Parts: sequence; structure tokens; C-alpha cells
Amino acid sequence: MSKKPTAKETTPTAATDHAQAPVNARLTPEERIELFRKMVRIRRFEERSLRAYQAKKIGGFLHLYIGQEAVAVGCCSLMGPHDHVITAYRDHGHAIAVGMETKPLMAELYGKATGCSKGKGGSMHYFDPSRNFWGGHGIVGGQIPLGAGLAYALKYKGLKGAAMAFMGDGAVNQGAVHEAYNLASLWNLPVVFVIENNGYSMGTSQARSSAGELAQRAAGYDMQWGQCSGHDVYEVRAMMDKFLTLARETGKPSTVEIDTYRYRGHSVADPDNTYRSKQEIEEYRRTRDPIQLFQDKLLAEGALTPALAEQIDTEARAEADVAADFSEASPFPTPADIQTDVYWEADNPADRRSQGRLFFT
Amino acid sequence: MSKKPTAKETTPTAATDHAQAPVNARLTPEERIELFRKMVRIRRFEERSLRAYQAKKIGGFLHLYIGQEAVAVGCCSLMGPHDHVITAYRDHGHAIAVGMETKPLMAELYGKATGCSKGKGGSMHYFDPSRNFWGGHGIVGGQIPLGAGLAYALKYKGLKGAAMAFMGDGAVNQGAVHEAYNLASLWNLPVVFVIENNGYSMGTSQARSSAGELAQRAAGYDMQWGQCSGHDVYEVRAMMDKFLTLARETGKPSTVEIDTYRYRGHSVADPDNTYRSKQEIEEYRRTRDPIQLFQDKLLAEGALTPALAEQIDTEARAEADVAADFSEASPFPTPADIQTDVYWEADNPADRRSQGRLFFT
Amino acid sequence: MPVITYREAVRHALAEELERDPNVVVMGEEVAQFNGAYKVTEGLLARFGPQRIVDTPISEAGFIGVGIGASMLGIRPVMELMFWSFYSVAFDQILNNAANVRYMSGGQIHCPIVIRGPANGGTNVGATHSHTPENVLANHPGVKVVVPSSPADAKGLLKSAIRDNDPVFFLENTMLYGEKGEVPAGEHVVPLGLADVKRAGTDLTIVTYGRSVLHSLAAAEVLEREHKISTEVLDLRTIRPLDFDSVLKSVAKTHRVLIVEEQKPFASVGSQLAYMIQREAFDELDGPIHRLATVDAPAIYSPPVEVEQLPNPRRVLQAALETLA
Amino acid sequence: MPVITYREAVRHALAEELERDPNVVVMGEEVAQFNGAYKVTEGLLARFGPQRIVDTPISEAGFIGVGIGASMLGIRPVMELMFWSFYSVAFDQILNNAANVRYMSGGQIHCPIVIRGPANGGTNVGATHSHTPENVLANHPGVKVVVPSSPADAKGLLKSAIRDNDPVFFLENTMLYGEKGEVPAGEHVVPLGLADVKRAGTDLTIVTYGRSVLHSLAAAEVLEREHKISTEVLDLRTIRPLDFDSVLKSVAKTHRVLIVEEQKPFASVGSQLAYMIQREAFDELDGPIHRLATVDAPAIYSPPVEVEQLPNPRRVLQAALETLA
Ligand SMILES: Cc1ncc(C[n+]2csc(CCOP(=O)(O)OP(=O)(O)O)c2C)c(N)n1
Ligand SMILES: Cc1ncc(C[n+]2csc(CCOP(=O)(O)OP(=O)(O)O)c2C)c(N)n1
Ligand SMILES: [Mg+2]
Ligand SMILES: [Mg+2]
Repeated sequence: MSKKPTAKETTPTAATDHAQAPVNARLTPEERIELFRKMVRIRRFEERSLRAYQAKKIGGFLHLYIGQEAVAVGCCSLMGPHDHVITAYRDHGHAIAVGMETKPLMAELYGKATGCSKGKGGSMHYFDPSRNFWGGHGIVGGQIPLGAGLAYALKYKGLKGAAMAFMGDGAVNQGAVHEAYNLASLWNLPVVFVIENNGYSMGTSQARSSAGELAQRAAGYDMQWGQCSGHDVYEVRAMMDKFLTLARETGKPSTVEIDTYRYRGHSVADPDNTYRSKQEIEEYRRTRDPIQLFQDKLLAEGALTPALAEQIDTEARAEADVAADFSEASPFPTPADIQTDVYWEADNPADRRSQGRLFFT
Repeated sequence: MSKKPTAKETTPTAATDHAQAPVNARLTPEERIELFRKMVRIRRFEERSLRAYQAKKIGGFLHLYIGQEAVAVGCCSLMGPHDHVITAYRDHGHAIAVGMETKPLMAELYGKATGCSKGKGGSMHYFDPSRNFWGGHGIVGGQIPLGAGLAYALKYKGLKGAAMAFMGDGAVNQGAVHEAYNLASLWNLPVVFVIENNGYSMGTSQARSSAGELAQRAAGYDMQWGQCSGHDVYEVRAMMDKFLTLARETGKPSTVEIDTYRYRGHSVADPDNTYRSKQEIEEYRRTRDPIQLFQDKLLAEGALTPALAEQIDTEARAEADVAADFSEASPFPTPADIQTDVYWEADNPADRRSQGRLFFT
Repeated sequence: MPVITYREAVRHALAEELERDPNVVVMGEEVAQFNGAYKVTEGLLARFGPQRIVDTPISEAGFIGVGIGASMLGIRPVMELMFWSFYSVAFDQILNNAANVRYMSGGQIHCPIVIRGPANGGTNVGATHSHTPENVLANHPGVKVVVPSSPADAKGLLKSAIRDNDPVFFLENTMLYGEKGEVPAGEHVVPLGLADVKRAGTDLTIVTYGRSVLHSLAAAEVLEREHKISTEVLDLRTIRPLDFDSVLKSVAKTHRVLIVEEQKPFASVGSQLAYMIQREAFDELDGPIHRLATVDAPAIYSPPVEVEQLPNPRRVLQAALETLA
Repeated sequence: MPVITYREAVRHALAEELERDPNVVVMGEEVAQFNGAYKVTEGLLARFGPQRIVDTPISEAGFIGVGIGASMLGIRPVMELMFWSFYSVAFDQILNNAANVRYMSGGQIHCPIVIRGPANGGTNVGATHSHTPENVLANHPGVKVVVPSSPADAKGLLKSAIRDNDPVFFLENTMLYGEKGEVPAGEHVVPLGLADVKRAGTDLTIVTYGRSVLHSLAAAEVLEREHKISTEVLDLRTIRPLDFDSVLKSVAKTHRVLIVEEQKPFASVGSQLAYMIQREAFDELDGPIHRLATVDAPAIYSPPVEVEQLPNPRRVLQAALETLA
């Protein structure tokens, strides 16, 4: 079965040159290279994490973002000081895109105390509020009202910023998403709902899970919406800049559906043989790989040289290895750590105001 | 604040004469009178129940349907043997419209063992599966997936029928409703989602609770939708006939928004003085009362005479009084009844297959 | 001391905290323009304006999620659930997001959110509207659960709840909104996790909370008068954190325990108390711990029968006598 | 007798019931084309076709509601929750609609629906994916709750569940799917509400269910070998209805009780058992009932630490020795 209804495939976007969009045209060569570097770092980090998983260093799920890098990098590259991000469990790309270090990210996968969530969250639950990154959430769609809530706080405080709330194509069928749409539109909350449409929710193609066009559901809430390709980081930036600006300037929410693709199975446990063909994957890799496409563009632009591209890649691989070594060498949390980070009050005993037992046996 | 955004008010529907729609044109005078009688019986039943409530014969909530009678009567008058109904807590009208007797309905309000739910459900929880009426549900929006499930069963069994799932204008903001929309459209379930838009969810006007047009949200799920006036029983029938036929013939779902109005507060406990004006209510009563309008039509058509109208009203009042007397004379359930109707198995001990304790103290 | 209703006590706590801290926001269905479904928030919109007192659509998962998200960024939302029963449609937001986000982030986030509203039976609104979820809520580490029984406690505990940095679930009772009691004006703060001996006694301990405190006090009166039994009524006030030391102290005095709770019996708060008491005070017990709960069935509508389904003074009295038999 | 896995046992029960009754429908996320997230339903689509084996979107409230509605009209849906943890987004449908509709209709309706899926920790999937809601579910009268620990039980109990006319919530365990055991081929039905003595003993009763049965058996082995303690391991198998007579019988024999459960401790199934045992067998107890539960916190991710958060043979052993100390 093909990934999406055919109507979708014919959307003509190739004609526009998104490099000319002001938000891209004004990028310095260094900034362009930084976009490229982020995408490469994400990919090499994830490839390394996959090897660690195969070596049984990592438990639970590992949902790889490989193929989707231009989405997180494009979106997060637009963040100002009051812009915030929240996403689902496929969160490694966003974490690196907002600027988190790869060591604590890898260590989190290893379940180590040095992990970004102290080994308590795992792959699905990366957080870094200091970088305006609010997770990493495991329940499909559950993060979307929180994203609207971040926007609510921005508005309440009178800050000029926007929240980006990312979800997959399958998540749009969760009720909480729709409740959040209505609230955001009714209250003019500065949030951009970003649907990363990689064509599948686990083993279910979009056509088998969702009636109608995904982003268009926003219209039912009187909300602006757009669709774009997520294979081209320039296009992602051009589209997102429009809606982030709308949010920051007018407080109005929007929904953006970004067409993308994951090369790996849903998680590393997915045998990936029931719902799509090897050819489909290969076709995407060959013709629409966001890193390759951007590398070609930057080479053509002259911002990048083959040698620099090579160097960036080598550095990214080395960085991932360093992160893995760091993780390997780090200690696990202890059983005593199980009961920390549960209550703010228990973690701040000097400021505790309540009495009585917080924990039970 | 006016009831709805002005855009809505201007929808021109008055021009069409819905009496000429085939589904209405073919009605015999007796059938027309029966529609009228049902509406009158609902109103008199509810007025009587209000008096009983004021006399403290009834506990809990009492959500009156007065003003909305043409919706339930119009919709349910189209039911064939395989058509089903489910609705929310404002359910007296639907119960009478599907043919339930008023005695057990009134007795349910009195909390008597002779009530349609044996005094266990109360006003919000009327049920009569023998008449394809599946309640009466208290959690806003919670009944809508069940309605889609009734349609699922019809389809599974290969029966030619449709389910009508009624909800209020406030209920459309519940996530479960949207999940049901998507499932119904994706799976072609023969269900008509009926939004009874009386302009308010409790004390909140539509404009303050919902972004966009209500019925139009269906479009996001590739579902057909329509809007009509609920003040004219002929119009309700004309619109619903179209979508019920669509459901029965093709299995396709749809959403219909019916414009209506309640004269009473949200429930009898609502002081009804914070969100709308007395004039607004009076204006509706004077110009758009569904019973008055239909009476005028039937008088003009010659199907009804003033004397017959009078007689129908007198009979309806008498019927309500009889129902109240019946309820008054009926016994309450006993404390022992608290634990019946919990488990099918406990109620059918001869067929019980499980062992162990079902109840705890 | 001024005598006010439980409803007013809650309202005063809200008003005072709104006054004190500009980050406090009251949000919920009908809380503003309609003055609250149970009039708890009456007058707050007029006084604090629509930015602080916010009406929401009927989207509990959505708006509670918004509150949680906002709380992560430092807003202190006090959300009203018109009935706590409606937590059913917001369960994921409440018990995955609010309860877990601190943990999953390794302590980087805290959610200073309060969710409040009535959670009780006795008003003939049937099974879907009569849930008493304190057991389900308190089952989840990371949250706090408060069930005040008197106007003074309602005010003092709500003020603590709003100032608390963890998610606090505050369970009121529509049957108590009209109850009156003395409440200190102005700053009156009752810490979470502190039980209160509502009546001292020596023969029997009734451990209880919420409206069942009133039934227990009424029964204790009769036990004293007609049966010469001296009953201690211990009001837990907070379910989590739990002041279990006060329970142990009372048990060490009376050696007989009856737990009274408006809860469905299976895996209730009372079940938990019974486990803890027998575990930590086994040798103090002169007989088995008894428990009086809601009669195990969905809530019945029929008004006179619902009275018999719930704890009531007659049922408490009978259970107390059985406990001592 | 054939030796098959727990996964296969569940699958066989599904297949046999699909075969037996044309109204049985299997529905859930990825159950058909993907063969099930945990491969429980593997091959069913090929055998029974897309009308009987139905893939759903990620809309738990929606599709479970659809299942409940369909069950009211006589379909017998067996719904898979990919994880029981996702009941959080379908809570209202499950515990208001399925649990209450019979009652609120005065017994006119029944819902022969089964909801099944894994409910367990131990797979390092973190707090949101590791809920064990049997206490929350069983708290609600009107529902039945089953937690099989062995392949034979899984098959026999699921067949009973599918034939049952009340809503049955069937909690499997991803950590057990690969466990093997003897399972009768064909018709093998275990009635709900019947506990099973998985090991007989005289010094200590361990009351348990689900995967904790395996840990308890492992600990019992060591207790026997190294401490000369004879331990009875009673597997409840069904939480509601509850075979409490078997519990009483065992307590009357051993006089010492340890409850082992993979549950957050507050208001757990174990709490309920403890209340009931001390209430009905007070004089049989030679010491307090002990309970070993999950360490009270959201589920930690870190793999080696999660092992210590859950019951495990070492923790059971230690708790058993403490119980007898
Ligand atoms: C409420 C809920 N239901 C089911 C799941 C299991 N699950 C995890 S990811 C997933 C697929 C989601 O697909 P999509 O939203 O398209 O995101 P993608 O994985 O493609 O990034 C499912 C079914 C879950 N985590 N939460
Ligand atoms: C989930 C949930 N939230 C809130 C309520 C309380 N409540 C009952 S009716 C109602 C208003 C519903 O309005 P609408 O859907 O327009 O129906 P109407 O009353 O106008 O018929 C509210 C808020 C509820 N019963 N369930
Ligand atoms: Mg996807
Ligand atoms: Mg309405």
C-alpha cells in the first residue's frame, strides 16, 4: 500500500526556491553549515545509539528519527529566547536541535545517572527546560495540550514568543489534540502545532488511520494551516517562519503538516516487513534524503566544500563515540534514587511545608 | 452577548417549503397529527416534571428539553426497525419520541422501582433497548463513540439501518467526539451525528466555547454535513431523511447541526440570569416555538382543527398527571436493590460461570 | 471568629491567593461569567477580571493539559473540575502528565497546579457523576490529595495547596458547601499532611475524612449518649501525604479501629489504612479493623436509597457497635 | 500436553473463540496487518479476515467506545490495548460506560466486551507505559479483572472472559509472553474467580498474581532449600471476582501472610487483601500481614534499577523472611 492517498503526492511544491525566502536568504554561510552540522550530528548520534541498542546497552524502546532531521533542525533553528518546544517520544532530533549536548542524551539511553533525565526517563523522555525543551512524551498526543499550555503561559506573561508542539501523523486521531486545537484557536494562543507526517503510525499508513487531510482539520477550528516538505530544511524554515511570526506577532495558533519519512522501523523492535516495501524506503533515501539534499544545495551554493562536509561527518561520528564512551563510563542510578525527583517537596526538604508520609511501602 | 456569531444568523432557510419535501409530503394527516401530539406530550410531561421537582419529588438534575421538541420528534419519526438512538442527559424528549410510555419515565424521575431504569438512572439515564433507545448519558460527549459502535454493530450484522448520536453544542469540544468522527468516516459507519445547537453549553454561549462552525468540523474528516433549523419539524425531517438515507444506503456517516433553543435554564438549578436576556428567550418563544409553528402549519393545512389541538393538549396534560400519580403511588427500590443490575452474572445466577466474590464490603 | 460556609471558605482562599500571587489563575467550566456551577467562584470575575478567572469549553483533557503546561512555565493554575467525576476524560493529563513529568525529567520540572472540585455522592446524580477518586489519585506517587471536611480546613488547606510546588488534587463536597463553621479571617494556613482529632475518645478510633467526618461525629454522639462508648474521630484531612503517626497514636489509645469512608470498597483509601494499621500496630489491636464504605455498586439515583448506599450516621453507629462486639 | 508460550496461549484462545462464535471481533492498534505489537494476534488476519480482525487508529477512547456500543447490540469485541497503560486516554469509556451502563439502565443492557493487553513494568519503558491498573479497574463494581500468570491460565481464562456477559479486563504481561508451559489443546476453560495453589506449603502463605507468581515461586524454592521454610504460593488469577475462600483456607493453614504484587502500594490490590484477611481471619494471624509491592515512585527507566523497583525473587525472599521474623 502506498504511503499516502495519491491526492497528496501531487501537491506541487518543487517549483518554489525556498532558499530565496528571506528567512533563508539572510543566513550566513556559517549558519547554513550549522544547520547541516546539526542534521549530521543527529544522524550519527542515532546510528551510534542503534549500535548501542544492538549491543544491549539500552533498554525499552528506541524510536529513531533518521530521515526526519530537517524537520526538527529547520523548526528549532528559528527559536528565539521565548520560543518553546514539546514533542513526542521520537525526540532525539529535537533535543539536539535545541542545543542539548549529546553526552547526557546518550547517557540517558544507557540509563545512567549522568543522563539528561538522570536515567529516569529513557529515550522517550528527554527534557531540558533550560533550553526551552519540555520533552519527550510517551503517550501519543498527550503532549499537545501541554504545548498549548506553554503558549498560554507566554501570553499570560506578555512575552513575545511561541510554542511548537510536535506530533506524528497518527497522533492527530487522539481527542486531546482536538481539544487543544479548539482552546488554542478560541483563546488565541501562540502555538504552532506541527504534524510530522512520516506516512505511518507504527505499521499503519495514513490512509488506514485518518479520514481527510491531516492539517486541514485545523480549518474546522478557524485556524490557519499549511503543508510543506520536510525533506528540504529551507522549505521547513520558510513555512515555519511564517507561522511562528504569526504566533509571536498576533498570538494566533496554526497547524503545519510537514511531509517527511523515517528510514528505520517505528522503533528498533519493529521488524518493518508488514506495511511498506524496501523499495519505498530506498526510493526516499535515494531521492529525498534531507541531509544529502541539503549537502548538495550547500555545495552548489559554495557554502560547503566536500572536505568540510567530510570533516563535519567525521566529527559527528567521533562525537557520538565520545558520548557512548562517556555513557559507558558513567554510573547507574542507585536503588535509593528511585524515590528522588518524585516530589518537589521531598527533594527540597528545607522548604518542605507539608507533613506526613509522602511515600508508602 | 448574542447567542451565536452573526454569520450564522443569516443562513437563509426560510425560503424553502420543507412541507413539500417528499418525506413530509407523503405524510397522512394522522401522521402529521401524531408528530404534533408527540411534541405536545413531551412539553406537558416536562412541565409536569418541573412541578414535581419544585415539590421536591425529584432529586439530582432535571434538564428540560422545552423548546427543542421538534428535534427529537422530527429525527425519531424517521426511525425504521434497524435505526437506533443515543443521546446525552437532556433525554426526555428522545425517550418519548421513540415511543416510551410516560409512566415509567416519570417514575424514574421519582426514583421509583417502576421507573424505566428501576430508579437507578434518574433523569439523565433513560434507556429502552426494546425501542432502540440506548440512553441517556451524563458525561458530555461520552455517548458519541457508543453511537458509532451501534452503527458498527449494524454494519457487522449486515442490517440496513442507522444510528443517530445526539449531542449538544458544547459537547463538540470533547475529544471522544472527534475520535468517533474519524472512526466513523474511516470505516464508513452508518451513523448520523446530530448536534442540537441550542446556543449554550450551560452558561457558555457557542461563541465563547467553540472556534469555527460546529458542523463544519466534520469536513476535516471527509464527512458530509448539514445545518438546519430545529424550530420546524418538517425541516428537521427533510434534512435528517437525507442523511439517514445516506447512512442506510451507503454506510456513510454525516454530521447534522440543528439550530434550536431551550427556554428553561440548563437544568432547573440554573438561575439563568448570567448569560442571556429574558428578551432573547421571549423572542424565541414568540417567533420560533416549534409546537406553535407546527400547530399553525397544521391548522393552515387543515390537518388540525382548533378543537383537536385543544383536545390533544388536554390529553397530554392528563397523561402527565396520570404519570405523576403513578409515580407517586409506586414503591421505591429497597436497599437490597442497590446491588442488583451490577453484573449480568449476579442477576442470572443459574447461568453464572464464574466463582468467587463479586461484591465487597 | 467569623462563621462562614464551606463554599465561602474555599472562595476566600481563592481570593486571598489570587490577591497574594499574580501567577495564580482560576480556570474551569463556568467559573467566571456564570459564577461557578456551585457558586464557589462567585464574584471572582468581577474582582479579578477575565485574565485571572477563565471560563473554559467542555474540554477537560484540553484545559487541564493547558494548565499543566502553563504550570511548567511558572503559572499557578487552580483548575476547577465541575465534578471530580469528570477526571475520567482528563485522566491521562492528570495522572501521566502532572504526576510524572517531574520524575521523567529527572527533577527538572515541577507542576504547581491545583485541581479542585466536588467529589461525592448523595446528590442523586447517578453513577457517572458520583465518583470519589481519592484512592485512584493517591495511588500515584508524585501527587498530593486533600479532602477537607470543615470550612476552616477547606480554607487553610486550599491556601497550602495553592502554595505547594507539587500537583495537589483538592476534593470538595457539594453536600458540605452549605455547612457553616468558624474560620479565621485572613491568613489561615493548614499544612497538608496533618490529621485532626475532631473528637477525642478512648474506646474506639474512627479514622475518616471528608463528609464522613460529620456522620462519624453524629454517630459518636449517640455512642457516648446511648452506649457509653467514648469514640475518637480522627479526620485525616489529607490522604497523601498521610499523617499516619496520628493514626498510630489514636490506635495505641483505643485499640479498636473503624474506618469510615465514602469510597467504593475495593482498593480504597480505607483498604490502605487497614493494611498500614495492622502492619505497624498489630499488637495494639484488640480486634480486627472494621471498615464502613459505600455499598459496593455504581451510585444509585433513587434519592432515599442513595442515603443508604453511602455512609450515614445510622450505618456508622451500627458499624461501630459491630467493631466493638 | 503441548508446551506453548503464554503468547501462543492467548492467541489460541482468541482463535478458538473466533472460530466458535461469529460475533467475536478482535480490534485494536496493529492487531491485524502488523500481526500485533507483541505478535499476540499473529496470523489471525490471514485466517479470519479483516471483518473479524480490525486495525484501529490511535484513538483508544473512540475505538473502545465503539466496542462498547457494538457490544450493547450483541457483538462480542475483544479489544487489544497495546499497553493497558493507554487506558488513561479511554478511562471514561471503560469505567463510566462499560462499567455503569448496565446499572444505569436498570439491568436492560449488558456489555460482553473484553479489553486485553499487557500491564506490567520491567521493560524499561518508563512511567507512562508501566501502569498496573488492576486495583483501579477492580475498584469499579460492574467489571471483572483477570491477571493470568501462566500459559494454561492465560488460555483458559481468556476463553472464559470472551464468553462472559460482563465487561472483562484481561491483563497480560509482556515479560511473560515468551514463558512456556503445558496447555491443553482445544477446549480448556478456567472459570473466572478461582484461585490456584501454585505451590503448597505450611509455614507461610504468599498471596500473589501475575508475574509476581513466578518471583514468589523462585523465592519459595530458596526458602525451602536454604531456610527450611515451607511456603504456599496462592495465585489469585482473577482479581474480581475474587476467590477469597482459597485465601482464607491457606491462611488458616499457615497463619502467616505475605502479599506480593506488582502494584504501586497506595490503595492497591494488596491493600484490599490485607484488609479482608485481617477482618475475616484475625484470629488466624500469628503476625501482621506483610506486603511487597513496587517501590513507590513512577516507573524508573534505568534497566538495572527498574529490576530493583519491582518485585523480584531477591526482594520476595527478603520480605518473606521479614514476615516470619
Ligand atoms: C495513547 C497511546 N496509544 C498508543 C501508543 C503506542 N504507540 C506509540 S507510537 C505509536 C505510533 C504513533 O505514530 P505517529 O503519531 O505517526 O508518530 P511516529 O511514530 O510516526 O513519529 C503508537 C501506536 C501510545 N504510546 N500512546
Ligand atoms: C465531561 C463533562 N464535563 C462537564 C459536564 C457538566 N455539564 C453537563 S451538561 C454541560 C453543558 C453541555 O452543553 P451542551 O453540550 O451544549 O448541551 P445542552 O445542555 O445545551 O443540551 C456541562 C458542562 C459533564 N456532564 N461532563
Ligand atoms: Mg508517523
Ligand atoms: Mg447546548
